[in-house]
Amino acid sequence: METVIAENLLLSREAMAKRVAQELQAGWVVNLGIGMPVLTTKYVGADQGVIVHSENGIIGMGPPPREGEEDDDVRNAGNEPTTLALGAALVHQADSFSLARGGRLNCAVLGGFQVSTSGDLANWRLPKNPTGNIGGAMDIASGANEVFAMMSHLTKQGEPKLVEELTYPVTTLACVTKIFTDIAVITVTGEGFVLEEVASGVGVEQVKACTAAPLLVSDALQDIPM
Amino acid sequence: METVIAENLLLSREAMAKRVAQELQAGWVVNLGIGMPVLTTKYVGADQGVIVHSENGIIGMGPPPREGEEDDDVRNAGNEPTTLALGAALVHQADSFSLARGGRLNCAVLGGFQVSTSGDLANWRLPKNPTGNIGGAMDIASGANEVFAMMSHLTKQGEPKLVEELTYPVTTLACVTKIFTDIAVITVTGEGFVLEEVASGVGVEQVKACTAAPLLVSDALQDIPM
Amino acid sequence: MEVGSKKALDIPSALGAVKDGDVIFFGGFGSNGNPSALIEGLSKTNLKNLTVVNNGGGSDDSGLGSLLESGAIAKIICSFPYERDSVIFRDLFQAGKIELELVPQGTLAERIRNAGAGLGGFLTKTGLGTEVAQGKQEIEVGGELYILEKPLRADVALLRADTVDTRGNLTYRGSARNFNPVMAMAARHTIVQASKEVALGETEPGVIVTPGIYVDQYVISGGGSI
Amino acid sequence: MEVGSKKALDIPSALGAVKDGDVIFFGGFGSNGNPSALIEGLSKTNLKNLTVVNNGGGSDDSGLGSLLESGAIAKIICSFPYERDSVIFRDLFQAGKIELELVPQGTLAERIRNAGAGLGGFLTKTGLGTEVAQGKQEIEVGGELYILEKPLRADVALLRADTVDTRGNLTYRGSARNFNPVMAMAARHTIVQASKEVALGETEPGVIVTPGIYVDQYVISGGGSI
Repeated sequence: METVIAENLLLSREAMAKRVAQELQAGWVVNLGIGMPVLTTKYVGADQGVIVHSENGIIGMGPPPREGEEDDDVRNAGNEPTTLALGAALVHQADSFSLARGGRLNCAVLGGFQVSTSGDLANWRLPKNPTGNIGGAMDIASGANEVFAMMSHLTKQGEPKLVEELTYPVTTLACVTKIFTDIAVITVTGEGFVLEEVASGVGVEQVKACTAAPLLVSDALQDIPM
Repeated sequence: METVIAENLLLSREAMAKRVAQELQAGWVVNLGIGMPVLTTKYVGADQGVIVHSENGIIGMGPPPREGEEDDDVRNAGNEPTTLALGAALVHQADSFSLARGGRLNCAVLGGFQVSTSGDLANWRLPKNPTGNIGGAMDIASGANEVFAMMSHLTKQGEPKLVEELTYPVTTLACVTKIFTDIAVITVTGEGFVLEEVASGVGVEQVKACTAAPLLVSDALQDIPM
Repeated sequence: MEVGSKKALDIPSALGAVKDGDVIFFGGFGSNGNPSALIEGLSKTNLKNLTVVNNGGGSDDSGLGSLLESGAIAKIICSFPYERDSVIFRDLFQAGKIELELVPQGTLAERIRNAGAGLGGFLTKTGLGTEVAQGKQEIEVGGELYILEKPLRADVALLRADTVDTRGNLTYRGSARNFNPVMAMAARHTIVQASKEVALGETEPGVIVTPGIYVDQYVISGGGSI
Repeated sequence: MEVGSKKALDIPSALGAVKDGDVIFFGGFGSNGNPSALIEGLSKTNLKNLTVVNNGGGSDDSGLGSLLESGAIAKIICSFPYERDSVIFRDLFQAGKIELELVPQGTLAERIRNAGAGLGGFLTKTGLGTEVAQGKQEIEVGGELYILEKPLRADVALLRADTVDTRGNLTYRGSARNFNPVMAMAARHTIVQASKEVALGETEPGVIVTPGIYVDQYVISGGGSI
């Protein structure tokens, strides 16, 4: 049942980044994790009023540079070339994490291995591995007012990533407020997962089948706007 | 016996500042407390290789400005106009005290109400007063590698300030390494006070009479060089 | 006032964010870097029961002096209560009409910075064996004894800067920096009195000292410390 | 090399300060702000049993990769051990030939800053309820639970800056700032690889990010991150 969704119905990484970008509100300070989340910078409008924080000390990160315009000293948290938006400020690592822990992030968008119904996030170590990459995720997920998990709905092996209880090592307890996957947008509430949006052509029962926890359906359920 | 020393034999504040300035070694980072200690900036040569720290965030404080050349935004820790020496850096208050506590001060020169034979310093509250000014003294005296107490040998009431045990509230325990008074220079050792220098015209017995603790006399005893 | 700017209409409207019973940071060190126009504005309101965090107890001719005289302040948290000419504070304190929390200056700066950094406290040697340690938890780390000091946050910060852009990015002049940057990080609402307004992007990202995300409103008033 | 300058004769002579068994900070975040020439120099020595503090585990084509391969490193303290292409670290770790201390990135930056600030530790929520909290003291402050994290200092810091003056005052470019300023504060001996040498006084005191008192020696090498 898990793998019944046709490949062509799954949102691409770019489509997921576009959807997350729509969610970022004017005036927000937002941290975008490495990998898929940071793709979102491509779709955040310069006039959207969002300030992007990069854990390596940028407050006001812009979109990726055009080819040939890379500056070796301006990198994102994935060590990829990036740009500074108008009005950016630069700080050192301790000040950067002061911001993150200090309640100044309206939102963080992080990748995820698993999210539980209570919003626990696992994203740093696979159980089979002896160690993994914590990076800034524990500090950022602890400090941000809202945490969006941005991830495929299933693992490569077809296992659901939305679960009742984590079976992977925890990054931060009770932090995730919303989940953006390649087939759905789901809110994390006191009463468990609530399906808000589905990818066009995907059925509610399919999403339920791909989710290893009870999934309520919002009265306002809609297709993911593209 | 305490007040037998003729007024004209006492070192002036300026003379004490000159003597302290001689003590500051090339390469040292030195904090000068408000009041008498900060007068020392007048006598630290620009080529002496000493970097003066002011607790309000100056690393590399210069001498007082010439009249008419004061900058309202460049003040010392006593809120008096000062100058920035060539190569100065400015930091905020938390970074300024990181330096002080972090072992970066080779020396601090502080005023004193009392110093004990074990180097305990009292300089923030008179016992009769309900409160007093701590300022930066506790942090600086805890953090500096050496603490010089710079003070009159006797209180205005003629009481000795060098004592066996403090009777005033302590600022920092076991911190003072050397004492510069208006009649003597005294080192604080594991074996108590040792008289190293006396003001010209003042006798060793007079210094002993003005000191409420055993006072050893250095084999190399000399007049305070002027 | 351009669209999206954090510039306040005037001082009274900026101060509308302050409520009875608030804890308020005053930036500055004596008059140096002190937001005198904002504090003067505050003394014209009918606010009551304020707790003020300021390095000193306020000279009589300062804004803090007027505010003390008006009876608006229930408590002062500071390191240096008896500034030159601070008769108003002294009289109120001795009459039992104002509460005082005396904090060593480095501990004060660090408690503010610790709050801004989203932490729960820190261990310091400053104050060990003194009155400052009374009632505080002592913790041993690596065979050394420390005092546990707790974060200090505020409802509102009134700060002084040199330049400000429309997003609130700040620079400071000379030693007027002092407490201002750490206070900006640790207040729920920050109001800045700046000397000069500059266009967004005019200050190099690496030269900004306080990122605009820490600033809620600003007014332009005068130049230099008063 | 002018008189009184901290400029080293060359990289090998600067690295003469490093000893077997030292704890060494490497500035940078990936290649961004990483002192590649100094680390390459280190890989040509016969030093043994080093502990390296670096944000990541080192890509194979980085200086850290060569150093790992040479067997000089006994332990790595980092937040992100598996950087893109970090096969050397992975193999050594899985073979039990290198010790790893995994630290969340904000905690890592703060532990270094805490050491530089002369403190004995701090309380953070980061890592609560995770593997990171194992074996650490938990302390309640104001009804909230925190982990006690301890300061992290080094014998030597190898850092990367943009400009340096003869006294060692530093500025950084773009996001190459990252860990460098806090590491400078917390090492007994700091060696800097800077892109450009400037005259003493050429950098405005308010624009200097790392005051020269934290720098012991510097070399000039290249421009931009590699």
